[in-house]
Amino acid sequence: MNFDFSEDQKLLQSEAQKFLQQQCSNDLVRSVMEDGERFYAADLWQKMIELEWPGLAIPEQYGGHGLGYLELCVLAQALGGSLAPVPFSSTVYLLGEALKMAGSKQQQQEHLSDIAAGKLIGCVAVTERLGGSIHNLPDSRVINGKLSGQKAIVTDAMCADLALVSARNANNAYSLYLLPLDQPTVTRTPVNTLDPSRPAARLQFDGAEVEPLGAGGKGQQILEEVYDRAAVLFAFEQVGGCQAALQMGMAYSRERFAFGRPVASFQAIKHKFADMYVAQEIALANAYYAAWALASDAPELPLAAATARVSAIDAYFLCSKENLQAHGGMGYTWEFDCHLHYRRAQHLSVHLGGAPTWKNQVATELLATKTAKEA
Amino acid sequence: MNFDFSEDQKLLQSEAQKFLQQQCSNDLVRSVMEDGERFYAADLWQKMIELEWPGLAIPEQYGGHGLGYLELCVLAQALGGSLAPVPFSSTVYLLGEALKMAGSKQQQQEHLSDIAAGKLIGCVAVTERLGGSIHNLPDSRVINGKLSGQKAIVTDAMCADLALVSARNANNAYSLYLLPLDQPTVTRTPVNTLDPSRPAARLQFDGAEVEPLGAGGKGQQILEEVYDRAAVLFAFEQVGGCQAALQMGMAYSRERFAFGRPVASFQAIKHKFADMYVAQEIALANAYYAAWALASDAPELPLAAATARVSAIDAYFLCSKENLQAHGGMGYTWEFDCHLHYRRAQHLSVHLGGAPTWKNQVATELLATKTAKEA
Amino acid sequence: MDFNDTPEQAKFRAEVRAWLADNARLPQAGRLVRDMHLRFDEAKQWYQKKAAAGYACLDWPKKYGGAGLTPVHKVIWSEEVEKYTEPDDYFVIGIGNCGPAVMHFMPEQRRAELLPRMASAQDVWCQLFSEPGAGSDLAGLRTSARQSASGDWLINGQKIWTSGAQNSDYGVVLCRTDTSVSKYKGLTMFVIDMRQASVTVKPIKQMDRGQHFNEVFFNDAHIPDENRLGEINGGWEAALVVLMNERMAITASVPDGFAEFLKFVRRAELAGTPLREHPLVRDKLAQWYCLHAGVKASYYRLITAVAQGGVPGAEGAIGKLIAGRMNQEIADFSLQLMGEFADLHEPAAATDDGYFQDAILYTPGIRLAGGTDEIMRNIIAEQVLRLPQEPRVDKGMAFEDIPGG
Amino acid sequence: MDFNDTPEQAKFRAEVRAWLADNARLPQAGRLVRDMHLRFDEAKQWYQKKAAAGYACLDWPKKYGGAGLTPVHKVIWSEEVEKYTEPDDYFVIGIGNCGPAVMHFMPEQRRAELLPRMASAQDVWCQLFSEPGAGSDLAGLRTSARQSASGDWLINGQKIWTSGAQNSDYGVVLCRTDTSVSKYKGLTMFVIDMRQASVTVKPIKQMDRGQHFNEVFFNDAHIPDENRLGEINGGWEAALVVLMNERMAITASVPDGFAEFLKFVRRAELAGTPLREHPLVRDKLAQWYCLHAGVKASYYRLITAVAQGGVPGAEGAIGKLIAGRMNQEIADFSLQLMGEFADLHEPAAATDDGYFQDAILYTPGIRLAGGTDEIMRNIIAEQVLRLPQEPRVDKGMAFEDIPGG
Repeated sequence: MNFDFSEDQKLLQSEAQKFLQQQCSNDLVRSVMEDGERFYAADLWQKMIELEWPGLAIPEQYGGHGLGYLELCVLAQALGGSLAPVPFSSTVYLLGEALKMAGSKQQQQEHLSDIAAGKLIGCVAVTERLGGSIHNLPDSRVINGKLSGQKAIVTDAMCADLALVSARNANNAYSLYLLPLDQPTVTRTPVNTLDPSRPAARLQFDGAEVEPLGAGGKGQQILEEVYDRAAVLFAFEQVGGCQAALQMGMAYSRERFAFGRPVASFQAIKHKFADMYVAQEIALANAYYAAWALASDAPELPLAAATARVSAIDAYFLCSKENLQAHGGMGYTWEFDCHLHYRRAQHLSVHLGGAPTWKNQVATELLATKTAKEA
Repeated sequence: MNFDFSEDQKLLQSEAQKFLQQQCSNDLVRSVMEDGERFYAADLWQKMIELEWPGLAIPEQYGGHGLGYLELCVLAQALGGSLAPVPFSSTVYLLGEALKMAGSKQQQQEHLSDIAAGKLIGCVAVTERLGGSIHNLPDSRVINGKLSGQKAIVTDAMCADLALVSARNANNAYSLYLLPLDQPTVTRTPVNTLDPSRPAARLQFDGAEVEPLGAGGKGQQILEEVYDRAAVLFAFEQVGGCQAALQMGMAYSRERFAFGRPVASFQAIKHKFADMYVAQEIALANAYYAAWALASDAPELPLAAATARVSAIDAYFLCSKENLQAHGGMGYTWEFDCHLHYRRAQHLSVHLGGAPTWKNQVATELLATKTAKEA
Repeated sequence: MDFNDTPEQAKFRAEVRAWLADNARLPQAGRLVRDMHLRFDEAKQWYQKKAAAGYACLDWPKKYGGAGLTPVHKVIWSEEVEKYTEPDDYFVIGIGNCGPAVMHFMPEQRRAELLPRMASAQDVWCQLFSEPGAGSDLAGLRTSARQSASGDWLINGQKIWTSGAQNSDYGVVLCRTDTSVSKYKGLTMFVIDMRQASVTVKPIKQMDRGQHFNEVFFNDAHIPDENRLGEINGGWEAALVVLMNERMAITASVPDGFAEFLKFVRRAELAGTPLREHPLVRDKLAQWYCLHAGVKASYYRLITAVAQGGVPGAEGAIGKLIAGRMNQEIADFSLQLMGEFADLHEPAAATDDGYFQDAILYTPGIRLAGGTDEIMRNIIAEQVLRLPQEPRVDKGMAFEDIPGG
Repeated sequence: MDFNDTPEQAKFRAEVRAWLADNARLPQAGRLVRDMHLRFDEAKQWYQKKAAAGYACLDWPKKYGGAGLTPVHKVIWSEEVEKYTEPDDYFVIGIGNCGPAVMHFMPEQRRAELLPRMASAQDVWCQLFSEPGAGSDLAGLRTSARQSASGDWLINGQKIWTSGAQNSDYGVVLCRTDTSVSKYKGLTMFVIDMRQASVTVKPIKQMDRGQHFNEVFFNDAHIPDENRLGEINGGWEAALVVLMNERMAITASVPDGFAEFLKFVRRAELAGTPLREHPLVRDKLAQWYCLHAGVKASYYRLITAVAQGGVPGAEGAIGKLIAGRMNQEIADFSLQLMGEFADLHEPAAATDDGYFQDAILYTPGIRLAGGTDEIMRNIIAEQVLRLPQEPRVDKGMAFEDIPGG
């Protein structure tokens, strides 16, 4: 048993962290957040392409590095810690994984190569309404290769080239399609979101050209598998965020004095940090287990991914809100960076569906078998 | 608006507290708890009869004092604080209220007079199985005035004379009956419970003589109304318990030293007590509101009673377990009194049905009306 | 125990009800104006109107512009006025916090000059206590007041979190007048004229993009000695009077989000299932209602105690402690239920005018403003439960010697 | 990252599996024997049996009765042995806590005398640290050791919460040897022979009626100087070695109640509805599973770190902090679901052999034994996160001058 990343993976992680510390300051995050015309940090994204990150886990035949999910996990943790305002997750964890899982040879050849080469930004368009999730049949519809309908909120749609879209086909069956976004029948309208450092758009389709991804009627099944995989990677982003928020809170309260001593020396504050640390470590440990399940294609993946996701949602909400609280009044200002993590925590917690959906998946998986092997 | 008890009621409360401090030591509580043959503190009960407490809220025509529910509330708070091991609640809040609400003139004349005179101890026998509550049709059955079946746990059954029993009648309709316990067709077997200071029995009926209380088929409705009323009084008992547990914890940690200072001066301990106090005050405030609804027969009673009960369950669990925690290792010993409150909290929290049932009642009542008047 | 009015109270309620029907505006469809600046002019007009009718500052003496009535009359007024959309609490800081300080510490002539104008909102007041380095540890503040030969005072330093500073005519300011004694002993409280050039107000942008608070800079600002509130170096005792009244005001007013959650549960469907039927949602609804109802009932108990002649204690901290956390939890829970759609922060697109999206961004402030959760627990532990203080490293130390970050 | 054995580990596992199949007993129907006393004789036999087969103390050197293997081999052993019903962890306190102290602080000859007998449970050991007045503040202990002219020591005082004291041959005892220096500096650690008449053991009755712990009284008990563990007045450093190993042992072993809850949810129906279909129950199940799985995965991380040559840190506090509270919450939640029936504390009548009724009464102990929740948080804050200590009123003070209750 070896429940740790390899030396190579740790090296990748520390290099990624170092790179992002230098290249992804909170000022850069704010530049996307505060400028309604910037939809991602293009320079940073370009540098990541130079480092060949988008193709890290894409097979070599498509120009990628052919590395595995564990390398993506350590990268995700670094990205989450730095709040990187780039379409990495949409392009790599979501569109890229969907292509790997369900794309035709030709689709893989064309689009995975473009992702690896840094020529393609992707996004996933599934949510149509309040409470909507990948588990509900969409109202959007494709007839004769033309898509009509709308998606209420699509992260990265403003900067993406290609969208993975859920829609019903002519037989009313839940199906997936690839949609080039740059066509007149697609209207993209920027929307305000809780985390403006990860901009989103509303999409309207009026007979847009699409091509199917995977078999008709298999849409929900493919999305569920893609989301299980993405959940693991998002969990690492969230854990990276927890760690950054906890460090931020501790650093501030070590320096800040009240009643003649560092705020960090008060038991109420120390115990607050202890609770944050416990939540973070539980989330990290569950993310590790899910990383193993993902990398080894284990049957435990649906349970492990949901477990990692639920823990990560809870931990990042706790760490980001209590980091803010530990800053006192200053934490509530726009000027301080506490709300950057608090907003990102909100965004990440609902982006693949909120905690109740994933908790339900945990329960379903646990109760699916009669033996209590996980217990 | 006057959201407080009257001077007379406060006087009754302080006299009751003083009496119980003198007459109901924790040693007395333990004497019932540790002696499997004692089913209540008979001497204390006798003194309460001399003080005419059982008849406090029974109409004067039956030999009672004709006082109201508010007087019962202040008494309940004192009883809960002292952990009094007597069948007061079973006799007065439950059987007595059922008689007042649904008894025939003759039943009231006979039994309320006996309660007021201290000649009758009552109990309520409803629970037949795991998860069973007054909301489920019982399996026990009455045919031709003869009761057959069983009740799994009946508090005070070992010392009671008369039981209120739920059973289906010949038409399978949920009905209530009065059952004299001292007959050969009734088997009483003492059972161990979480709070041995309030002993209980399993009852077995083999054609026992009963007489109906209220109309056939009205059993559930009557019990629900009785339980709403009793819930308010139990909430006062629970709040009394919270107050005693909080005081016990604070007194101990003021005297106990660690690291050269009183344990009560550590912020983690102070904040623990602050949280206990907050829970207690919320429970008390909700109990006050429910007392008003009970005393004025307001339509808000089902909501107010359920609210008071839920808050009281939560508060007493918190206060009793954290009082124990604040005592450190000694709190876990049999010798210390912490577990007396912890056990009583468990008993009171399930005796009228657990928190989920009452929370559901809160939600049902809140959602029953279209206007948001309570909000 | 009853909720009925006495005959005198019933008469008062009837009068109030009739006057409001003629003079107050009913809520309109659409969104509540949450921005304080937009409400400022409305608020000034409303206060002057109610002052003219004799309904300003109900529990103040008549000679100071009040109505000479009781706290129970204030509750009756609140119950009636909350049916309307008037900004009736807008100047609560000046009237609720600064007013009692003026009444308590100033000579009769100054009271008569200042208070009636405050009551009718002719003058607007703010409270200048917190500083960048003195929040939870308020007595660690550094803004200095030096007395000149003439006896007047020169103020230098910076305050923060001052609501309404940019619209204020006067402020009550707490300053350090002696650094060589322990921190509680070298403070003095003053009334400052906010309209002088040496006072600069700079709004603070909050994380939710609102701007309800300000920084205030004093650069040799001037205060005549007649504006001193209480003794020189007696400022801490004076500040406690203000803080006590602040807490009483807070108790009744911290938004807990329950009404919005109930509305959401009543109306929303998720993926075809009404929320009202979902057991987990019902469980949360019940749990939060118990807290909501408990805080409300606690407030009735407090009002009853005050009406019976009691002094409001630190119990008000309960309401603030519960409401802040609960509102944040409600917002988070509701957003999680909505799924990815929750990320949409557009009033027109999101549910209930985007209430929960707004709330997730403003609730962190509730847990900080007017004392953090941690300070509220300290207050309950030390002032209500009388538990011993922690060891104080700065105890008895001259202010200038206390370690600072 | 993988969970596969290396070839060498796979071979070890196969050998262990085969040996256990021949030598260990499978769980039987009926109730687990929870009473420690009933298990004592069984445990002695089991330890001797596994020692004879070379499976005792897998990570100890062979010369001390161990197998000279690694922590990973211990994990493999645990995974295999937990399928059986043997009391394999019974002497964990002696072997896990006292053993390393003997190994660390005693001369080679004494190690060779004591450790092999400990490993095979020929001698049983207990740990004597806590006192009635020294729990969370362990270094505040008062049991005194005075050195006589011969160099031997006389022990007087009282210890508490000693597991297994009545069955022990030896104990590791921490005593005060100097009250005129600060509390951490006047302590010395010894090995004491528990079979002498001047040591009295008195069982403590717990609130759940169990008797797992004891009080131990020393009345001029005797210890030869060769049984000293480490330097005179160097006892605190020695105690830290013991406590570090205690924490590592605790991490893996605190019962969290999850397996029992899962079983309950799988099987129980309430009023005709299976628990497995109830959304609120499913929500709790998921929430607790996430903690349960997280603690387990944390333990794998810890084992991996130790196998890579790391030293177990205070991270083990996480598992204890979570498991204790969670087990208590699970018990409470389950009982509340059962309604009035939950009050029945009869194994035959209650559900799942009365597990939740037992648990509600023993879980308060988990939150106290081996360090309270509050101490666990202190440890995480100070030892893992390196946050500054609170001001210490007893800092540098001679022990005899420290205020006590």
